[in-house]
Formats: sequence, C-alpha cells, structure tokens
Amino acid sequence: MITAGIDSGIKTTKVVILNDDKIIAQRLVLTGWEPQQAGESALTAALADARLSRADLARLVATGAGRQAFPLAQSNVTEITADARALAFLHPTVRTVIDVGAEEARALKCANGRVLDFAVNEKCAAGAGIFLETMARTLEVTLDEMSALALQATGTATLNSQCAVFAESEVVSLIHAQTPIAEIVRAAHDAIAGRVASLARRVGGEPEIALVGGIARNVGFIDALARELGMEIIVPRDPEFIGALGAALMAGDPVSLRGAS
Amino acid sequence: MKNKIGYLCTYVPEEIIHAAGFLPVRIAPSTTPPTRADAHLQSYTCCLARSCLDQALAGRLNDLAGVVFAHTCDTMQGLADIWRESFPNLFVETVVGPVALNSPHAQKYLVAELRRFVAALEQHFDVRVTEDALRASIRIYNTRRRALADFYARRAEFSAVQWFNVMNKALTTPPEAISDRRSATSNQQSAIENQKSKIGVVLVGATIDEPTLPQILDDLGARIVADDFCNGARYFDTLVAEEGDPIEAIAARELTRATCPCKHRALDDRAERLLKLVKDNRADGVIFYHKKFCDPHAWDYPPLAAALDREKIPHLLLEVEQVAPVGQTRVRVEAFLEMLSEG
Amino acid sequence: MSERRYKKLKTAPQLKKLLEQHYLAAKYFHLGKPIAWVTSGAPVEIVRALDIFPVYPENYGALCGARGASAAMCQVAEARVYSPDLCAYARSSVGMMSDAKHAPLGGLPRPDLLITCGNICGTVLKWYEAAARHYHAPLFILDTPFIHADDGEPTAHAIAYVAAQLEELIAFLEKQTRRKLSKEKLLATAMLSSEAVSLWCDVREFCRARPSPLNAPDLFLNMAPIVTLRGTKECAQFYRALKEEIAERVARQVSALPEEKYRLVWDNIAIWHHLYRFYNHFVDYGACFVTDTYTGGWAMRMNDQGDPIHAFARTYTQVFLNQSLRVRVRDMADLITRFDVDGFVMHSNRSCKPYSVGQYDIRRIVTEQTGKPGLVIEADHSDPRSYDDETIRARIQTFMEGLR
Amino acid sequence: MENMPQEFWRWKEYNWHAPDIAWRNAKIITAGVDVGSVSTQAVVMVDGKLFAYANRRTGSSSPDSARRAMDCALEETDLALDKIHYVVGTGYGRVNVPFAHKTMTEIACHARGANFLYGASVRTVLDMGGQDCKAIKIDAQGKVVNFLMNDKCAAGTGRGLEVIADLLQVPIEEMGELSLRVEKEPEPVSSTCVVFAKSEALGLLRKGWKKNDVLAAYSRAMAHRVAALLKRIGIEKEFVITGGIAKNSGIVTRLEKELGIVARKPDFDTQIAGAVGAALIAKKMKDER
Ligand SMILES: Nc1ncnc2c1ncn2[C@@H]1O[C@H](COP(=O)(O)OP(=O)(O)O)[C@@H](O)[C@H]1O
Ligand SMILES: Nc1ncnc2c1ncn2[C@@H]1O[C@H](COP(=O)(O)OP(=O)(O)O)[C@@H](O)[C@H]1O
Ligand code: SF4
Ligand code: SF4
Ligand code: SF4
Repeated sequence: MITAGIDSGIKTTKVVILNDDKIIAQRLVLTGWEPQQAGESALTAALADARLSRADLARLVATGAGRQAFPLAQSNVTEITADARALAFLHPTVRTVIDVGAEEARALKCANGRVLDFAVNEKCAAGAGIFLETMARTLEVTLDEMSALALQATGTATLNSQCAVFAESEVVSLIHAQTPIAEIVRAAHDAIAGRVASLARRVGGEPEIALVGGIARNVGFIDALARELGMEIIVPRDPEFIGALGAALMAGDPVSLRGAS
Repeated sequence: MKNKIGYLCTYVPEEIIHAAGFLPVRIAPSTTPPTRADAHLQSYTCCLARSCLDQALAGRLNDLAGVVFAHTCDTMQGLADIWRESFPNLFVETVVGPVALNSPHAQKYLVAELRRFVAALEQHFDVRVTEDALRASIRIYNTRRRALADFYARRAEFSAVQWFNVMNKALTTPPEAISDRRSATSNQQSAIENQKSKIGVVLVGATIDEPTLPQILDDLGARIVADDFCNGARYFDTLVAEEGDPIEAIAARELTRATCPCKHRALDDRAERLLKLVKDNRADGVIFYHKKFCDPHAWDYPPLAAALDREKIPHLLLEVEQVAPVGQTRVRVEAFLEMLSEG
Repeated sequence: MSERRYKKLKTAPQLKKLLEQHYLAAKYFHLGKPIAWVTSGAPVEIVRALDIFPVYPENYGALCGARGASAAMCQVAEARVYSPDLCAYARSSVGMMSDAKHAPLGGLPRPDLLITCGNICGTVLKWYEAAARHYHAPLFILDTPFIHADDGEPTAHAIAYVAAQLEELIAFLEKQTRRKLSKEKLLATAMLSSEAVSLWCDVREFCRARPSPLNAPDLFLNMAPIVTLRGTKECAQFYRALKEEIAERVARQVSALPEEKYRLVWDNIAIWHHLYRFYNHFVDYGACFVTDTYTGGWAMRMNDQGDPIHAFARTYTQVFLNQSLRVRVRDMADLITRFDVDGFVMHSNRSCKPYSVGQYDIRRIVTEQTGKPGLVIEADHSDPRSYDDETIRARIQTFMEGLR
Repeated sequence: MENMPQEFWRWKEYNWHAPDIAWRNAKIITAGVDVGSVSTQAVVMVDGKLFAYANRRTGSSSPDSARRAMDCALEETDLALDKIHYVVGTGYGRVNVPFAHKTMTEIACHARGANFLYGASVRTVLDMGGQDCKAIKIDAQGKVVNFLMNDKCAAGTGRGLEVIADLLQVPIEEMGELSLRVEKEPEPVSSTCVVFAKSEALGLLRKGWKKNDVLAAYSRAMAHRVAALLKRIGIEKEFVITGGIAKNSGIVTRLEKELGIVARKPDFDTQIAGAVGAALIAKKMKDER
C-alpha cells in the first residue's frame, strides 16, 4: 500500500511516501505563505520521484502547524504523535524525543509509538530554531558555519535574554567586548540547549534520547544538548523528515488514527 | 555530618538553627540561567524560587543537611512542597509564621510554631536545643546585626558594590566571623573619592542578589543611602531581646521588625518607613528593584509610589529577572540620575 | 462567545435569577444592612448571622471574566501602575475601584467592611489592603496558617489561633454593627450552609455515573451559589432542585455530552473568558469533565463536633488551597479512581499561584500512582489576553491522540 | 534558504544640510550622535541652529556607526569634524562614540530635542525606537520630569516591526499606510511576540485574512501596548511622538484613537530628535564651561 505523510512546518514542508513500510520518496520545500500550495508541490515532486500518481496514494495524513490546511489529507495528527510513531519505527528503544522546529520545541516521552507525556515551549521561551537563525544573521554567518563554530569554542560567555530579539543586542555587546565569535555562538547554543533540556526534564526524559527536526542538522546544538543533559543523543537519518514519516506510517495504520480529527 | 542548614527567607529563625548546632546559610539565587527548575516551576514564578531550586537540583546544595522555609508568599509556599518532593530524604521544614502581625494572638501562635520547629529539629537530627544554647546564639546574632548596623552607619565610605558584597557575604558566613564593623568589611577597602557630587538613592525590594545595579550606581557616581531589602537593612534593623524566654524573644522580634509585603502590621507602615528612610538620609530618589513575578512587592508598589508622589520624591521601578540586563538597566538608571541632578 | 454544545439544565433559569437577585440586592436592596466584601474562604456564616450583607469580589471577578469585561478592567488597574502579572480577579477589582466604566452591573457596591481570609492565597491580603486604602473601610484579616502536614491536619496551635481570631472577628463585627451575635442564628445559618454544601456534594457524586450527567462548565456555573449564598434558604432550595434534576438525569442515563467517550478530571479555576469555546475542544472528542478539584473545594462538610467556633476554625483552615502538595495529590488520585476517568487536565493559571505552583509535580506523581495521563495547559482564569486558542487546541489534540 | 529576495525592513538612509548657514563665523558648533540599536543619527548645530544631519543604520560596531553617520552628515558640507567644539553621544551605543566629549541618555536627549523641535508647550514625549518605547514627561525647558520604559520584550518595538515587514514582505515605509487600508478594523493579534509572529500570521492568513488585515491586527496590538505605557505615566498635552516608528502612520493613528488625543505632527524627521537633543545639550555644556 502506498501512503504519504505531509508535515507542514512553519518554515519547511516535508513529504514522505511509503510503500508499506519502505520509504520510497521524500521531499522538502519552503513553506512560504501558502502552506497548502507548498504541500501540493512537495507532494507532486515526491510522487514524481517515486514515479507514482495521485491515484496510487491509498492514504495521506497531515501533521505540523499547517496540518488542517490539506483537504486532500484523510486526517491529521499533531507532530508530537507523529514523532512518537516514527521513532518507534526507526529506533524502538528511544524513550524521549526532542523535536526542535523553527518556532516550537517539543519534548515527549513515548513507548511503543504512543505518547506518554509531552511538553511544548510556552510562548516567549523562544527556545527554537528561529533563535539561532536570528543569531546567525546578527553574526553574519550561515547556519552551517554557526554549527561548526560552536564546537571550536571553549569559553564561558552566557546569554541572559530570553527574548530572541534582545539576545541579538546582547550578542552585539559581546561583539563589542571582543568576545570571540565562536564563544558567542556557543553561548547561543547553550542558551537554547538549556531551555530545550528543561522541556525534556519536564517530561521526565529518560534515555535513550533522540533529537529530530531541522535543528538536528546542527552538530553544535547536539553537542550543547548532550552536555546539558549529560546523555548521548541519537539523531535519526534525515531528522527533519521524522514528522512526515510518522504521519505516513499512521496513514498505513488507520487504527492508530482513531481519536484524531 | 553535614553542618549547614539552608534557609530561604529572613523570617527563618537563624538563632534556633544555630542553637541546634548548625550553621544557617541563606540560599541565594545564582546568575546561571536555570535549566532544571523549569520542570517544576512555571515560567511565571519569580527567579528567586527558580534559581534556588535549580541549584539544588543541579547538586550544588548537597552540603546542606536541611532546608528551612518561612511562610511568606504563595510561590515560596509551593516551592517548599516541591523541594520536599524533590529531596525526600532531606530535612525540609516550613515555619508557618503569622501573616496578621497586628493580631493580639500572633505572638502566642508564633511561639508555639517556633517550639514545633525546635521539636522538629530535635527529632530529626537527634539533638537538644537548650535554652542556654539559644541564648548564646541570640547573643552571637545580635552582635553580627549590630556590626552590620555599624557598618551601615559608615557606608558612605564604601561603594555600592562593597555594600552589596558585605551584606551578601554576611548571610552565608559563620556569625562569629562578623563581630564588629572591621570584620564586616574585611577585604573591602574604603574607596570613595569624589563624594560631594553624589546623588543618594534608597533601594527597595525583596532581595538583591547580583551586583549589576550596585555596579551601575558606582559607575554613574550615585550612592545607596538606605535600603529596604530582606538581605539588606531589614535583616538587622531589630535585635532579639537577650533577657526572658529566648523563643518568646525571637517571636517578638519577628513581629516587630520592619515588615515585608507578605505580612501585615498596619495599612501604611511600609510607606511611612520608606518616607522616613528618604527623609532621614536626605535621599534624592528611590529605586524599586523588583523581581518579575514577585506578587507581594508588585502589590505594594502602587501605594508606595503614590506615597512618594505625594511628597514629590522621584522614583524609578526596575523589574529584573535573575540578572539585570546591563544595557537596559543602565539607560533607566542613568536617565533617572540625570533627572535627579537636573531637578 | 461560542455556544454550549451539550445539554442545558432545567434549573439554569433559576440559577440565573438567583444570582441576578443577589447582585441587585447587593446594589440596591440590602435594606440598610452593612455591606461586607468577603473572600470565598471566609466564614460567612458569622457575617450572615449578624445581618451583614456579604458580597464576593472573587465571584464577581468570575462574572467579569465570563462577560468578557476583565481585560478592560485590568487595563484600568495597569494604567494605575498595578503589574499585569498579578491575579486578574484582584487586578480587575482594583480597576473597578477607581473606574467602574467597564464593570458589569455598574460594579460592586462600596464596602462598609472588609473581611479577608488567607486560606486561599496571599493575594487576597494585598487585594483587600488596596480596597481598605481606597474605601477607607475597616479591614479584618483572618489569618489561617498554611498546612504542610501530610495528613492535612492543622496543628493544635493553628486551630487555637484561628479560633481566637474568630472570637475577635465576632467582637469586631458586633462593634461595627452594634448588634449582638445570636448563637441560635449562627447555628441556623451554619445548618443551612451545611445543607447546601451537602446537597452540592451529592450533585457532584452523581457524576460518577456513566455517562456523566454534567460536564465541567455545569459544575463551574452551579457552584456560584455555594460561594455567594452559602447559609441562606434560597441557596439550599436551589441545590435541592438541582439535585432532583440530576438524580433524574442519572436515573434515565441522560448524558451531558452527545456521546461520552472519555472521562476527565479538571484541575484549577475555570477559563471563564472562553468557557464554552475552550471546553468544546474536548466535546469534539467526546471528552467529558466529570469532576474537578475546584468546585469540590466548596464541598467541605462542616466539622460539627464540639464547640462551633472550633468547628469553624478547623473547617476554614483545612480548605484545599490551604493544603500541601501531598494532600492535593491524594485528592486528585482519589477523584481519578472514584470517578473512573481516563486522564486529567490541569489549568496552569498565571493568575493563581497557590493553585498552580506545584502542578508539574502533582501531575507527575499522580500519573505515577494512577497510570492516568495528565495534560497541563497554560492560560488564565479571567484575563483573556494570555489565552491562545491555536496553541491550546494543538495541545488538546496531542493529548487526545494519546488517550486512545 | 536563509536569503530573502529583498530586504523589506530596510528603510532609506540619507543626509541633509542647511545650504545657507555660514559656520565659519559661528560662536559655537556642537553635534549630537544618537547611536540607537537600529539607527544612528548625527546632527550638527551651528549656534543652536540645525546645520546638517544624517540618518544611517547601526551596524554591528557602534564606533564605526557613529563615525559613518558623522561623515555622512558632513559629506556635502565643508565642515570637518575637528571644527566641532563639543559632541554629546546618546543612544544605546553612547559610550562608544569615539569623538564624543560627554554622554547623555536618549531619554534626556529626546526630551530636549522634542522641546526644541516642537516647542516649549510639549509635555509628553513618546519615543518609539528600535528596541524600546519610552514615555517621557517634560517641563517647559525640556527637562525630564518622569519617564517609563516598556518591558524587556521586543514585541511592540521597531525591531519587531522590521521582523514583521520581512515576514509579510512589505516595505517598512509602506507598512503604516497598508495597515490602514482595511475595510474593517480587525481584532488585535493575541500575542505580538516577534518570535512567534510567523505562526501567528500564518494562522491568520490561513483563515483567509489579507496581508493588510494582518498588518492592521499587529499595528493595533502594538498601539495597545504603547498606549498602556502612556496611560501608566499619565498623558498630558501637548503630546508628541519621536523616533522611527513615528513615521508609521498605522501605529500612530491607532494610538491616537485609543488615547483619544492627537499627537502634534512634525515637519521634520522624527528619528533625529535624540541627536538634536544631544547637540543642544552639548551647546549648553559648552556654554556653561
Ligand atoms: N543546516 C542546518 N544547520 C543548522 N540548523 C538548521 C539547518 N537546517 C535547518 N536548521 C534549523 O531548523 C529549523 C527548521 O526546522 P524544521 O523542523 O524544518 O521546522 P518546522 O518544521 O517548524 O518548519 C530552522 O529554524 C533552523 O534553525
Ligand atoms: N521610513 C520609515 N517608515 C516607517 N518606519 C520606519 C521608517 N524608518 C524607520 N522606521 C522604524 O523605526 C525603527 C527605528 O527607530 P529609531 O528611533 O531609529 O530606533 P533607535 O534609535 O532605537 O535605533 C525601525 O526599526 C523601523 O521600525
Ligand atoms: S520577549 Fe521576545 S520572545 Fe518573548 S514574547 Fe517578547 S518578543 Fe517574543
Ligand atoms: S516574595 Fe517575591 S521574590 Fe520572594 S519568593 Fe515570593 S515572589 Fe519571589
Ligand atoms: S490568587 Fe487565586 S485564590 Fe487568590 S484571589 Fe486570585 S484566583 Fe483566587
């Protein structure tokens, strides 16, 4: 059976197509202002990659912030539920999943693909991808460079502002104080790792811990989080596709969708 | 055996803990952002609660044999219970003192509550708190309070940062170490040069735990002429009577010392005290240094501000989280001082 | 405001009338009786027995929340330099004191007396101090020491302290009213109060039935008379009618929801400003709040052994918000088993620290003990400005997905 | 992926000078440099008259920004920096103005600047800048009587508006006008948080809102926050607005409506008020010495 999952994120839209339990195509596009259109184009592209047509799709499940925007999806689930499902498939021993997207960070405790407990950053915590993006812009480096820089630092600089926008000006004053860039980068990573870790602690995060979402591409962040939690962190392959994968898996297993709207 | 007991508020009777053979130390928030406490406390609780719990959870308070709370605000009340759940084997107690200090029954109740606390200490640690030990401890703490008051009287010779250091060190060191002004200010050199141009301010708040504001005041050439902090002048403004029943005497001090906004003695006693501080010390203005999400102080701010307005005393409100952001704080304070010196 | 999507109660008009009459009377027809502002946890029986007319600013706060007036009222207070982080009941009330233009029913009547009882929070002390300054009305503080004991029992000295203050309160009120408290009248009022409380307990117990005859908003709305009219004949009368109706619902297996698929417990004060909208998100999943910790807070039965003053002292010191986290865990776990629910939802209420601080731990421990999952939702009971429907809906969806 | 096709937040940088002032015979030449979190202005005054000014974006280094702004202001004049007798630095980067003799906070400078630019009858000044808003009460001499600043949240600041301009892809200069072009004034957004702005805006657009409506909802929320600040300090006539956001008609109009008071409209750039104040204070300091 061919199923698909679509994860309509704030920043990026991801599609995964499964043939039974095998991933046969995946695509990522920028969400932009028309989540529905982004979803359509990601889906079309992914289907084309797999040499399939719409008609071959048995079921489609949507997730992510824009999950309600897809009339073609049979149902939708939240990212948290989808993450749990995908991790059970990829790494059944994982008990805690941390998912950091562009504007939201989540931590969930799971077993057998079920969510046992979860926590999401409350408004204003600003402990999400956008925080790093803002820092990158201020420092005039790319996200990839940021991630590499963080690993080079040894220092002890800290950022105190919770607010991403103000952390930006803190960064400016650190620059003035001639703090090496690597140290500032590390401070920024530590700041959000601290906030993300407290989410994980709120759900009573136990090993093994997996990190998913776009930020899991960032080794500097993984390092900061591992240090903060004092645990090793598993990063699945293609971490930003986990939500879409979970949705696609749930599409193939309609029982699991009971209760979803 | 561990010989320190931590406490979170100056309404905790240090003398009793001391008489039981422990060194009472004030648990103060640190400057590192909390990452563990958020699993227990919501984002809308004050940073004092969050940071103190965070340090405990990070294992930085493992040398404490116990932690004692005093009933003050709703956050502390919740924190005490959370602490107990987080450290089930630790001695965690709350001295639930009276709120209505003006009640004719408050003294009797507090005495009974203090005796319950004594019994709890005795039972848990298998010690005896004798009257003689209590008397001795009272004398030691009174000596320290007098020394601090004496330092205070001469604080014009010291900078704001020195003032901060002296006060904060005092509440975490053995009381015997501070017996007179000199010992209070050891390692602190007098360092005031251009005294005459200085603007004098009174600081008001719950506690002051990190030196950003004093540093800014020093940089800008302002002087702290008086304060109303738990870990400032409110700590030593009243002594415990050295005669009579020691527990009764400790209770009597708690009921008569300068009130914190969690307690009630009279409707406007805090405003009256503040005006007196300003006038007696010829202050130019008042800086409220409040913690974000601290309800009791936020509640007292409007009436205190109104009282100052009536007397045309300028004031500034700073609401800070754990560490005051240097840039923002500096602009506010600097503009305030500019305003005072222009006026 | 969205519409309710579940069965209406026949007694609803009666409730509405009862409360309207109360507020009208408070404003215009208190017939020369002095007006006292009292907190929800104050021993109102004494006040009533002295023919003083009590009004409840907290209940009024809920009303302002439900009518969507709180935000505007709070802003008045904020313009008068009250912090937006303070309890919104109190904040809107302070706003009303200085400017009643946004206040429903033209605001509460001016108090002749103020009686605050600390058994619910520290806020009520500061709130009533503000009222005392504003109205120059005499303020009585009933200080009820917080109970940290695991068994929820107050210490003997705490009871003695409260009892002594109750005597003082009586003397204070007698002096203010120049009347003498009649022991018979106090007993009669206490009886009426007990009766209503006990009927309310019965109504709540009926919700153990499957399907539950009531959903949380019913409980919230029907709790109002227990708070504001406790100790009156009308109050007891109302609860008799309500009990009858619910008994009948249970007998005929009438469900509050179109279809009850899940049963949940609610913790903390209602989200008044989005009452139906919020709870409808659960109705969408067929989830019914069959019981809650909040309206149960006024289901305490009067301890009637011995001297009535001592009984009052004990009862009022033991109210649930004056109890430690352990007692709250115990009570929550008890509700979960007795009402046979699938999970619980905790409203982390920015306004109400005594109710909310500790919820994360309560949730963890309760789940460990009962195996039932709990959801924490951050909002505010009466300030709509910290309510975000989108985020809240996503949390609810995730939680419900996990309940299957 | 990170690069936006166009930077919508970028407002124009420019300079100006008075063609007919002869500085060579002047008694005193002073300057004010306002290094803000977002913008930097340099103002030169000759005997207390506006001579030249420039408005630039603040870069990542304050000293450079100050220098650049000053160079830009002097660019088309024949005046050189070393001929200026006294310079006062203000704004966030005030201590980093290398050629300043003295520093003053932007609060004092905006007060003084407003007093000069709008006249002595001004009593309440609202400075809406890049990182914070300040409500300032002043006397007839332009001295600060009382002031309040907003909390430590970027919502409702110029920087926040820039983020939103980028997000909605509307040039910042047109934002105000666009936000006023709505059929019906929408409800304000529930949270003005800049960090979560995108999810909030997306949600609204998904509900079928138009860009203008989203802008209107934001502007309204921001106006609301600023109004709260003004109400806290107690607004007195005459009321003026300085700083960059004063150019955003969408916010100004809504603010006026909410307060029920109209701000005096300027015939000069509101962003320079701080630097003007600094230059005036420089003159006063020099005079007194
Ligand atoms: N190569 C990279 N290096 C570092 N961070 C990255 C990289 N790619 C993406 N990110 C981060 O991932 C975030 C987007 O995550 P994603 O899970 O796609 O978000 P959403 O699902 O919310 O749209 C960005 O905000 C960015 O911080
Ligand atoms: N031409 C313009 N039209 C609309 N808004 C503008 C314009 N120029 C600047 N702004 C707004 O003003 C803000 C900068 O304000 P400004 O007072 O210069 O800040 P600061 O002095 O703190 O650096 C910008 O972030 C932008 O939002
Ligand atoms: S402080 Fe920053 S992150 Fe928080 S609400 Fe304000 S703008 Fe958003
Ligand atoms: S009194 Fe204020 S600062 Fe102290 S614990 Fe309570 S809320 Fe925090
Ligand atoms: S803080 Fe809580 S208990 Fe106290 S008045 Fe407010 S809502 Fe009621």
